[in-house]
Amino acid sequence: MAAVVSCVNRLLAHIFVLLVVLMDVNGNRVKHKIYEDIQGDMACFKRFNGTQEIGCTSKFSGNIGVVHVVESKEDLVWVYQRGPHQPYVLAITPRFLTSEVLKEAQNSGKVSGVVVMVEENKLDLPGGFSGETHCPNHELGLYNDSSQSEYSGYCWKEPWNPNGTSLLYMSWSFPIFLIDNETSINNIRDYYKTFNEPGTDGEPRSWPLCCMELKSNMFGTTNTEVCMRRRTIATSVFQPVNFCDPLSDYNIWGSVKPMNSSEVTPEKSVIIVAARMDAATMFDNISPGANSAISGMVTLLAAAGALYNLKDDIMKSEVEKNVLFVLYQGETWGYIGSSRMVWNMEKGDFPFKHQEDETDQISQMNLTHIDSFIELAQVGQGMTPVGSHLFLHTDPISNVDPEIGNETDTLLNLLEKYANSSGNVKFERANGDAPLPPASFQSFLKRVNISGVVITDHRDEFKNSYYESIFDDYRNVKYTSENESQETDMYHKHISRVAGVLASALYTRLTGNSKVIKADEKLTDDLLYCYMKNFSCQMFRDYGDRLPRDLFSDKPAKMYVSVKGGEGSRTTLTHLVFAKLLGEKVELNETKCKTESLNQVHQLYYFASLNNGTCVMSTVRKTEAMSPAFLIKDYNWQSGEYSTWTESGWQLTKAMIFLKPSVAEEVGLVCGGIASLLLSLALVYFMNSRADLLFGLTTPPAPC
Amino acid sequence: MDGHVNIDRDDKVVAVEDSVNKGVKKKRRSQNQEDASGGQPPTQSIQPGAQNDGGVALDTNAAFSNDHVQENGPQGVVRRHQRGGGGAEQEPAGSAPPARRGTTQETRQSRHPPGEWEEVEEEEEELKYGAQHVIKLFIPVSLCMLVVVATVSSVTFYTEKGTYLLYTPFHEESQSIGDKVYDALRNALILLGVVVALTIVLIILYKKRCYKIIHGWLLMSSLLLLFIFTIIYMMELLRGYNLGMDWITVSICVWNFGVMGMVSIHWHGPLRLQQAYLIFIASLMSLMFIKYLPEYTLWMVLAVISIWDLVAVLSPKGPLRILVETAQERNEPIFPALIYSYTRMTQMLLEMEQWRAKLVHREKEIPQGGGMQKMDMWLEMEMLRLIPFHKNNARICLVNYYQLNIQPLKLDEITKIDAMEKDKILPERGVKLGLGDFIFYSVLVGKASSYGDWNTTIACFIAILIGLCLTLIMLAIFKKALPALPISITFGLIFYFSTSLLVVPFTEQLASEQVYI
Amino acid sequence: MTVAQFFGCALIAFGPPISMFALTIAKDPIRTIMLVASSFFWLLALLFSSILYTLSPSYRTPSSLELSSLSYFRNCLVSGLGFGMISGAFSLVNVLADMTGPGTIGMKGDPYNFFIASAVTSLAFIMLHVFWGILFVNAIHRRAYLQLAYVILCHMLASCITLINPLYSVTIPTVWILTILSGVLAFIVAGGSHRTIKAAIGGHPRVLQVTTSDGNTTATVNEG
Amino acid sequence: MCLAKLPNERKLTLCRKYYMAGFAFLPFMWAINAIWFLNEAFWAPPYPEQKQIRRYVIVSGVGALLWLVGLISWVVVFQQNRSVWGATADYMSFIIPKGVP
Repeated sequence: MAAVVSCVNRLLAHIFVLLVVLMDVNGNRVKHKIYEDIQGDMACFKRFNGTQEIGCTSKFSGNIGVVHVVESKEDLVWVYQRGPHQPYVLAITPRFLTSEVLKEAQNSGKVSGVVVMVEENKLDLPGGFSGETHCPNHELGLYNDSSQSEYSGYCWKEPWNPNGTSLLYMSWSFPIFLIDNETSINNIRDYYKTFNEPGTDGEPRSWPLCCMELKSNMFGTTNTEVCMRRRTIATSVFQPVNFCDPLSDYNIWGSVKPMNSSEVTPEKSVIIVAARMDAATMFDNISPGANSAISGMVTLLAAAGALYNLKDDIMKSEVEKNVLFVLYQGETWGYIGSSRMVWNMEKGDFPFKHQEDETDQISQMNLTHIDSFIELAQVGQGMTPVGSHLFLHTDPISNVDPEIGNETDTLLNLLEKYANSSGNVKFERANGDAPLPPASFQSFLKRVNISGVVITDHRDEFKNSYYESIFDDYRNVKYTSENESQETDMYHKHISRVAGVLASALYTRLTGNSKVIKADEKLTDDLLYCYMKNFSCQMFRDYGDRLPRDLFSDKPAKMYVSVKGGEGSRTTLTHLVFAKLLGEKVELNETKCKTESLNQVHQLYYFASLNNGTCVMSTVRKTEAMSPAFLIKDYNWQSGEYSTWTESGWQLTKAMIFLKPSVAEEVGLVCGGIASLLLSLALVYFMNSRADLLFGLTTPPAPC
Repeated sequence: MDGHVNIDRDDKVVAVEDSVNKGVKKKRRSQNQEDASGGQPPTQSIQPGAQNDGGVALDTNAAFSNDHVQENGPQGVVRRHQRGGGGAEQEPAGSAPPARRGTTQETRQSRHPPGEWEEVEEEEEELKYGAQHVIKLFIPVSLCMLVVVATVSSVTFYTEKGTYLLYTPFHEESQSIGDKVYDALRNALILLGVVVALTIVLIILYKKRCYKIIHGWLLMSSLLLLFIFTIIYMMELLRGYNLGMDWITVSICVWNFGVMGMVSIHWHGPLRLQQAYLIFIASLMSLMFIKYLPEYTLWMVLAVISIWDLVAVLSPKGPLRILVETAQERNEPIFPALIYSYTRMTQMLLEMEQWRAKLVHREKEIPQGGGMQKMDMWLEMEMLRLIPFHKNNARICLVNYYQLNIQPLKLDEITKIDAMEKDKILPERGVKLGLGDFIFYSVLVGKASSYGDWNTTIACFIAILIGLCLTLIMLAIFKKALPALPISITFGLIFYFSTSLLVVPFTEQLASEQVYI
Repeated sequence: MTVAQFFGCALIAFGPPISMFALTIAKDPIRTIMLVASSFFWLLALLFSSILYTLSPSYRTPSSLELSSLSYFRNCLVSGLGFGMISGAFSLVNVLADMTGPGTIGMKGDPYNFFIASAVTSLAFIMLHVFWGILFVNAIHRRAYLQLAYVILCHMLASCITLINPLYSVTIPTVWILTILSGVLAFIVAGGSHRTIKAAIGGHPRVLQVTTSDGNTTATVNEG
Repeated sequence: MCLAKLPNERKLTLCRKYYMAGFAFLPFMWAINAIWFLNEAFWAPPYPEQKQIRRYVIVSGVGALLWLVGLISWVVVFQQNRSVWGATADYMSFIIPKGVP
């Protein structure tokens, strides 16, 4: 026997070699030969507010469609008019990511999904594209239609965001995936070419065609009221299903002077310097918000750092003023962070309820303590060849009050003074008869009349033509650094200049004497780089050395305000950086460097990898930024008083590409199977029943 | 599932008498004919047995051995003699069973096989007889496994981890295999401790004759299983397919399902239905295990339990032994309901009642000399004809009963109170496979299938069936109580690991290259 | 939905063996047990050979597996079927499981008819196993070593020819020719001939006879 | 258990008990009763109790059917109007399907 084996083997030796070469060693399951996974982590998902649902969802089992790559209008036409193999999954380039195209797709009923292929290298940007409406946050703003102010209609006449497509606020019946992974995109293109691409004369190909399954089934439906109710029911009955969760994160804020509850805070003593720290897109896992969020945020951080370097003379000055630096969260979705702060101040438990027993605790603060309000909105595109050119917006309504008007004036003058003195910064007053652009300041003005200014890079309409879109990234603000601190880059210089001016103005307000302050350019550049290009930059890894490694991706920071327990990595890191900038080093070792409670005036932070172990004492802390709507008992969801935005929950989002056979083939196969079964049944039955005759009784096989 | 078709209940006794009186050969013939009738339906009385029993009462002696008498013990023999006497007298009083016996005897005469084939044929007939019972065990076991595997591979709930049993405090979080195994071992030992404790409690209860407690307990547990676990199962099924359902419908369905289950298990119901319920319960139970035991712990538990099983049954002072002894000296069945199907039991009871009725109203016919105790003798021997007593089977039951008892939740223990109260003297008979065995077999196969590789699943399935086969064969050879788990589970484990580690890479390579062997 | 493919292939591959099982084996417990037992032994053999495979990942294993498993024990029709079914299952069941998804094979350059081909081939092999079973037993108890050699060679040829898959145009015909050949041989060995076929088509069934033939098989089992 | 071996009066009592029990919202019990005693009621050799048994069987069969129809129609109605009924439907739900209004 062995001989035979060996000879056979020798015989087939070369075939073996051939096969061993041919056969793929990994994943032998036939599955892997059938399906090819496509990047599926950037799906468009559903959000809800009191009245509507927005975003996309797939069916429970996913949507399947024949892949059709759309390079030009003709391809779309082909799909709608000639394409016989519906439904289709359109693979479009960003140029086609417009509400018209999507609407047409939805109405045609021939489209079961859309894939947006964003290629880094050959990126064809649409002229202007913003997912937002023409008037971002109009409904929850100060000048909303229900308000009696004469400015309520202003935005509709002169939209702040003319590029707004409101794509973000539309609801689609099919899933939309964003793909920026090279290999995935190439796969799609290649398989499309090999199997699906129509002939020259638009002749459709025949089965088997390459299809795509997009799976992003959203749990929630209808609106916040419904999905929150269902969530509570599900939780009360059996294990919870997260039909939807309220958008929530944390406001991060700190004061230059410590606010101790032991000494009373005088009225109108606190200058709030605010910026918002969140942006949004319709897709998961991508929300760069370079201009809409990061520009203002970094300016604020830089200004805070610059100002705090002079804390000694600030502390010893007699002027009873204080500066509160605040980074607001979730402003994109109806001023969540600012409205929450205002709500708490009104209830008198901002930052925390007053504890009787504790001696060392931060003092209460309410609206009357606010002196004035300086907000840094989008300042990224105020860069001119010679320097920086920004605009100061004020609220015409509150300025009617002469006292407020004067305060505002002085504030503006101060800012302009330092702008001029700095030489290459120009602060220009925006049209005094125009309302404020979208800004957190509005949440305060809804409740209280205070002087304030919103600093932006635009006079009338946004300079930022990609407001709240995936293209609002470093390119949009012309940021050029390839790694930390490059001198050639102009953008970080611009930001630092603005920060410097702001810092000087604040210094004057705090101390009464004037001084020109320069912000640390290295710092701004690092921050900009970390936020806009590489979240796992050296600076962040140093500050966040205690955070789990997987929080750091080498992509831009995701600026989307997520839900509780969502991705809060950028919040945490911003918090730490902020604390370091607005804090002083104290000599405590790691074990000592801990804070008992959030109420304490000073919080302690330990940075193990900053010059081998630094303990920082700072007033910076975070308070929850979740819309009051979810805290007020039986709040009326339709009353557009507070933001009611929630995010749907989902299991997973995945996309894969595969080949689908023709129906005829399948039917044939089944018939064949049945035939084989029946035939064999008949045959065996026959042989059984006639066994005696078939196997003649002559030789009954003797037992072995 | 006592595979005891009524006819061989009669014939076996007849057989016994024969063997007592006339010796082996005739008795063997009796068996031939008993399966001749067992083999082919026509005989009305065989019908229920033939189709009913999903599983088997493998009547060991009848199946594989030729000597009944020795291990029937003196008392048995004595009774037989009485019976022989009594039977002879009472034959004319044409009550149903004697008549039946008569007919069977006739058939036996008529079907006397031709001379020289006799040996071979008897051989194979015996074999066949045993094989039948083995198959009758295969079917329900496979069904139970099928339910589990289907559920596991279609509903994710039972495979995703997170919540664990109270009995397994160590959750195998760490990455290193070593720690996991260590955790698993500790979990398994804890579980084993619980099992031992419960067994001892049960022994005590049993010794103290607190049947009420035991049965109340069993009733409770079956209630829990039938209602709550069914609800959970239903919920997960619906959730798996994302189907909405309202409370009204659900409550009606569950109420009906549960009550019907209780009725058919604890009271009278169609045998098929009852078997279906028992299978369902077993699979629910094993699904719970698959869900709530950490991965390595599950394998470890399987191993530990089957070892412990071995010890407890075979060691001279094993808890089972004690239970068996008491059961035997009391000469009473051990919670018949713990067994896959004990409906025969109820049926016997009914027959017993018939007998009693008959006897009572036939009292006058009984020769005056005896009076009451004569009547008792009558009753007793009638019973004996009805259900000859086999130590083995009683013990097997015990083994399986014990198997059942190891469930931490003790949910699969179903019993029949009136069965106990009506007749203490009713002995259990036939090899019964405990629900416990069902559960553990299904756990193994279900767990294997939860990794989505069907080769492994099939391998485990076959390995377990073979193990079962071997167990039964050994039962026939050694004629002593044998634990039903060890062989099967060992095979199962061996084949699970070997297949998933060695075979699957190979076969998948072959399959994807389309190479056939 | 390619569940259709799943059912199609499953029926093609396992239809005949299932019908054989249902009609000839299911009603006889002993044979059923034999079926399981034989598949168990096949598993053992497979285990053994996959150990070889893991030791040396070349294609020597299939044939060596065959020898080993053949040398393990005597087979008969039933056990042959057992062999066939389990081997068929092992070669096909995972492929079938993968078929149930929405897609079919062929996107990455594999042949489109991969599924159908494997279904047909595994059917052929199941049948081959059955026939080999019969032939082998006869060969053993008739001391007909030519038959023995044929079985082994045939098996090796069949197994080795599949190595050149996916050249279906070559492999499938060859395998099926072998199948038919062995089938005819087995039929003849079992005592059939064109004469008997004629008779059978003309004649009337006599069930009683079947039982005796059963008896023989079982007797065989008894000793084997 | 095997009905054939039961004495007739026992059959009758059993059948009656099942029938009675059915009234406790146990249509399933009726169904079982109907199927189980079907043979006894119609095809078994006649005996005195058979008439009653037959009646019970018929009634419980019909009852079971009615229940079935009722239940199915209720389920259909509920599924149709779940989104319309809003909160009430949600509170009535044992499982609320994901992603369905």
